[in-house]
Amino acid sequence: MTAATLKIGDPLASHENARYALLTMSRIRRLEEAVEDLFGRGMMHGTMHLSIGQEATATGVCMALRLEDQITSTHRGHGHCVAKGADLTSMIAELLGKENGYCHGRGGSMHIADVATGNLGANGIVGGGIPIAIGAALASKMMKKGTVAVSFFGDGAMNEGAFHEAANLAAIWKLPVVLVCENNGYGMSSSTHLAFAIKTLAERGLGYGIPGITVDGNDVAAVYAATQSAVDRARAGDGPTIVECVTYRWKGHSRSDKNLYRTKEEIDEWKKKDPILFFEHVVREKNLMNDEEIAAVHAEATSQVIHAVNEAMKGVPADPAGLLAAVFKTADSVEVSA
Amino acid sequence: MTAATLKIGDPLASHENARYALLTMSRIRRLEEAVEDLFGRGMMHGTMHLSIGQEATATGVCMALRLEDQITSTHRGHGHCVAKGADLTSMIAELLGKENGYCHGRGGSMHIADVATGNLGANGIVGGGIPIAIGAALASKMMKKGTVAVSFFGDGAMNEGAFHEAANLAAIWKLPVVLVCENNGYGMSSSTHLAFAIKTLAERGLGYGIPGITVDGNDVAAVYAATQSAVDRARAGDGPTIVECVTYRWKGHSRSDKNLYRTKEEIDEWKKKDPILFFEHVVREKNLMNDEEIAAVHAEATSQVIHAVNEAMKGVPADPAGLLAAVFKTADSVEVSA
Amino acid sequence: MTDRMLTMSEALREAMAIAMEERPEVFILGEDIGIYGGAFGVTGDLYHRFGSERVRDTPISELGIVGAAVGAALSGMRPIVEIQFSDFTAQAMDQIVNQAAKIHFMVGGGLHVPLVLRAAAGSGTGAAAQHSQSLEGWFANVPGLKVVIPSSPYEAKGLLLASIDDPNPVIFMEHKLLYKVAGREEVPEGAYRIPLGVSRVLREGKDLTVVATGIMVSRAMAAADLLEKEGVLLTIIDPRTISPLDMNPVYASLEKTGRLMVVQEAPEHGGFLNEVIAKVVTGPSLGSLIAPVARLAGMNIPIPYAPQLEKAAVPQVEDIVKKAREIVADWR
Amino acid sequence: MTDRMLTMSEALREAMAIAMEERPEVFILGEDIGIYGGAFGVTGDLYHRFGSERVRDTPISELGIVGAAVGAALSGMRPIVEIQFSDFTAQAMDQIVNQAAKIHFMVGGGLHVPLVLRAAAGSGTGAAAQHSQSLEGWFANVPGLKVVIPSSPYEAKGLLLASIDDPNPVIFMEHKLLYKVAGREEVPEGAYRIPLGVSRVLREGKDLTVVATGIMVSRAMAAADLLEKEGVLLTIIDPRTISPLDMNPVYASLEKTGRLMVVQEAPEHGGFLNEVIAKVVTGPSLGSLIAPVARLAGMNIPIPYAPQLEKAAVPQVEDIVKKAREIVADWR
Ligand SMILES: Cc1ncc(C[n+]2csc(CCOP(=O)(O)OP(=O)(O)O)c2C)c(N)n1
Ligand SMILES: Cc1ncc(C[n+]2csc(CCOP(=O)(O)OP(=O)(O)O)c2C)c(N)n1
Ligand SMILES: [Mg+2]
Ligand SMILES: [Mg+2]
Repeated sequence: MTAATLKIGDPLASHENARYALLTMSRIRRLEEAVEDLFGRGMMHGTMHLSIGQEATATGVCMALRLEDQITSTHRGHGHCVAKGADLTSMIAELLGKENGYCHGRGGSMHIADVATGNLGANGIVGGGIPIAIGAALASKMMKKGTVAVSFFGDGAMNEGAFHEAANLAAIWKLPVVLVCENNGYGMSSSTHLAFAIKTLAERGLGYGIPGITVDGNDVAAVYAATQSAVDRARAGDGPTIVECVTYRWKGHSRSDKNLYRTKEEIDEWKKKDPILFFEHVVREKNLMNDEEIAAVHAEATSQVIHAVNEAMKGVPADPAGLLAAVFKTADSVEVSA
Repeated sequence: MTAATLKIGDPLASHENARYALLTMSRIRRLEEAVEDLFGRGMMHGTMHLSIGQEATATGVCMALRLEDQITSTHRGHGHCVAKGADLTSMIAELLGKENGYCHGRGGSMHIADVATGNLGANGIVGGGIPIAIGAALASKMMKKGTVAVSFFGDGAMNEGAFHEAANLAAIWKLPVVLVCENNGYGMSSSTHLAFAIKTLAERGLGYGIPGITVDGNDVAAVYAATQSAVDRARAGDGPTIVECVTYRWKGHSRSDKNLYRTKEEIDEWKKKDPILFFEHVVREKNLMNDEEIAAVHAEATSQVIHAVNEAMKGVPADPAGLLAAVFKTADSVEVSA
Repeated sequence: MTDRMLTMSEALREAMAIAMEERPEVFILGEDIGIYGGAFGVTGDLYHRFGSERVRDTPISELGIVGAAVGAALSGMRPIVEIQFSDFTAQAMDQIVNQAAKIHFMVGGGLHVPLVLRAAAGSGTGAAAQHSQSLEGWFANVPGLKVVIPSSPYEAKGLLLASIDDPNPVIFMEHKLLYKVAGREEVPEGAYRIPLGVSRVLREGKDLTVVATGIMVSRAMAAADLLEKEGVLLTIIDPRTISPLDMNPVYASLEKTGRLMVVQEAPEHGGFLNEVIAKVVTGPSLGSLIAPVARLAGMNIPIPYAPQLEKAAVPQVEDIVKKAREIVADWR
Repeated sequence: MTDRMLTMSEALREAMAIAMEERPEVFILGEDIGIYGGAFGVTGDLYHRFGSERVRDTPISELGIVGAAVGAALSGMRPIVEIQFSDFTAQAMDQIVNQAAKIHFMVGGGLHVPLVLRAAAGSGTGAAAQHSQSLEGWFANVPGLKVVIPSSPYEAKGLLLASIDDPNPVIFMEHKLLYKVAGREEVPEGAYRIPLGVSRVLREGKDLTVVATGIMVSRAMAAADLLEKEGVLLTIIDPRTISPLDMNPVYASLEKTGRLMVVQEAPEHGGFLNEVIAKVVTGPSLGSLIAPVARLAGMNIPIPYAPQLEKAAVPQVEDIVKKAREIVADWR
């Protein structure tokens, strides 16, 4: 799949859309399973933040976005990246520290960006992407581009000053931005119940005059619908919206997580709400796809990921020789902006 | 007046209280007029941020506080300082850069603190005192002191990340703190109408689960009442409250202000709502004080300020010799904490 | 004096006006830069000339506005952020250091951040410890940032235009005492650029090589005038940009003078000009030294309020004269 | 190996436990320091031993928690703040630099801020540019802060206890590669304090004086082991605290070796160890130098992700060996 094959629209609007939504979620899941495997086999360096269990959020949000719309992403960004249309091989090659990776091995998982698909980058700093997204929206407005910027961030990020200052700027300048909070219940080990004294995180918007909506983040169609109306508002010049997607991460926060802060029961409970299984159920009910088609989609995703891993492995390791020259952009090199 | 003569209670509860409230406001007004005069005569260095027109806020809030309750203050902090019981001579001496100033000439107007009256200090950083206040409240809670901390800050400060992070911590930990926003309509030149997309700044609390109340900041009794109920909540362990005091600064933001961002009419309109004249009117109506008593109070304030200026002038200029030794507290010097 | 003896504020304003006329993607954002004209009057009438979109007043949210500038820069604009006092870069450090400085490198070159952050730095106005710092050293130790310190109106205009052209984030530190004073030379009317990374030799003298930054350049020049009368001749070098840092004129000068003195306002301990010293003594120039290096810097204290304290805290003309005289006399 | 060959995490945890037992006003706050035990496992079981009030989990709000710690410190408590990665001090710079560092001075001495800010620093874990910085230089250039860089479990425990005792704000930079390794010496069981401001000479050799900080101390020691076999003998000095900085052992050693090398992980340009160089060459020690000063530091790049890139970015044992060998061979 390339950026050109991106689909926009309601995941339940057509067979084509449903297939696309399922394929995207499956690609994310398979990719992250592959990452976990590479990590486990000692082939990947650093750490990893997997979004397994949260695939519907990235997918539903990005199905409301055009190619030229921009996103900022997070440390847990593989899903956003894939859903916005990134190339799987370049992603995996990056994780493996290869020259043909998105960042030539300089950034790794937390810094993948993809200019072609409007992805301004994952971010290792919790909340770091939110002001950047509103800046992209400001540029869109000033340049009359008609594009929307979406900032993905976690529940934990909402308590950073960066969220606050960015949210207020977006509100007063009525910027074309959507603030997508992936509320997966925890910021690392810190439960939203302890980190907030409000009922839904969408309520945080009240203090800025930003409307908010809370949706089931494991229901790709619901996520799409909420985002689409927020995107419409944004594009119409009516300013930002908070879209809170309630979801859950199945895996630990990162590789060092011993899951001491939550129970196995809670995890199992959420696994029953698997966004992929749920969507399969819905598309079957609605006669949009049958079992065979569903299986074919998963097979396609699997083979894409296997292919990507194999291709990525063939890349040459990133070369230290180029590092010094990579710090600054030289004035004469061709200007590429997202 | 010394800390020992601080009065707590409703400014309208008794003749004594009314006299105290009026005297405090008058002392603040006279002090700042003196500062402006010293500045104009080139005897004061740096800049100055006058709170003339806002005296009821500082006074009303502090009449709800005990001596051992703490405050953090702002760049526009003379009023808070006086209302919490500071010594006028030490204040003016500080502005004049004298050794007998509160900070021995090291801090100036923006850094006056007064350990004896629980004043943790003015602050040159917009929003800088808010996290400090919630930390003081945390200490109070952990040490079971029973004290409350009040953070004074402006409308402009509410858009700093510092406000946000502090407000949320106060909310989730139910800290004994009162967030007093002096909304004087402008953060320097930036009008609250342009800087916020909400109707009252007290609404900002909604996003944290913090109750808020908006009062006429020029009505010392109203300010007192709102603060007193917030202080009661805080002391009872029910957490923070935002008290928004709507007021106005008559003078420019600082010495360099040309007042281009507001009209003369607007300023004149607000001068009609002079908190001191308004209070005089009320106490007369309520037969708490007569004209003669009122005049006596102002005369007393004037003579206190004149005396303070004269005493301050006698101080020796701060001496550079002590600077290096003043950077760190030495372990063996006596520990003083507020 | 002609009418082109501008103050630094005027020169900076001219540079911004030229850049905004040249390119539609240049815009300014910051607190009170609109009708107010800037805390130090630098933007002045630009709001009236270019409108509220391109001379954009912001709420008091340094982190948010620098972040917004980063996002806008990534998306085709060329923002100039004004931070009222460089001390408030502390509020925005994440966006400056963890985002702007690193994005181009981290993402592998596909994105870049053409952003200029202007900030008023230094002491001397009685604004005390939170409004008077010289923080250039922080930024110089962050790869990915360029750091410019203009020392005169002429330099300010040419360096700012070059900074706006630069496709990378540039921290532009303006000493507040320089804003209102005219320099020693005329400021040409149209556009001119002073390339980043080229030191300037302001004056050549055989006895001592002085490297100074910001306000210390004019103080060193004043000291040199005084010392000249005593027959002590100074070379004065202004690096203009401390990242990148052009050392060649320093090496060349040291071959003649054999004596080095660095002068900065920032606190001595761990201050940036140590880099100049380190470059000299780790390289072949060590051999040219005939005297210990002289270092004159701010005291290791927060900037105090009272005028007599504030003056004592940072090098003054007479301190430069004294130290220079000593080093030349003691090491013949 | 006895059971007192602790890792640095264990040593730090012991220090905090002792301090909390000694004084009720000591408490820890930070992200995920409770049940999770800390991002690097440093607080471990302290939550279970001291409870959720004194080992206080916070939301992700670095500015807020450092500010809260400042306020608590002003009001009679002695907070220890844990910042997961020192890179996130960028979020809290205002409270660290504009508040904590300056309050005691600004207010004229009436208040003080007994606060320890612990943060995991440095590269080597593949965490890339936003999680791997060595930012000690920022804090060293801020008067009012003390800056500690432990290089081993033994040092870590004694220095942390001394830092908690100190009535001033202390920035305590822990290299993350050191957390899980045991040091070369036993860690005594009870309380002991290593005073802030006293450098340690780890080894004496006649050929070259090496000043190294943090992880570079053990790398320099390893290099010294290797070089010893070649007959090149190094003196290794660990300043332990870079503010205050104790130079006496350096001066003394240079009289014997005549050669100086500084080794740091932070980017070379404007890095802190320039201060050591500056102190040497501005003083009488310049005369003892028989060789140009050798400087080994991180490359002037953000820390890259891939292991081969990350290694190349900062000094490794072999780099130290090579540079030391060269300087001794070239300058006899
Ligand atoms: C400013 C900052 N503080 C702390 C961290 C360490 N950290 C990384 S991810 C994370 C939890 C983030 O929680 P949330 O925003 O809910 O995202 P999630 O991990 O749940 O997707 C933390 C504390 C960081 N990277 N940046
Ligand atoms: C972090 C920070 N940003 C900007 C400033 C410059 N500044 C000083 S006071 C002020 C306006 C503050 O407005 P507000 O909080 O409403 O207080 P007021 O002056 O109206 O009392 C500004 C922008 C500062 N001191 N600190
Ligand atoms: Mg989360
Ligand atoms: Mg205001």
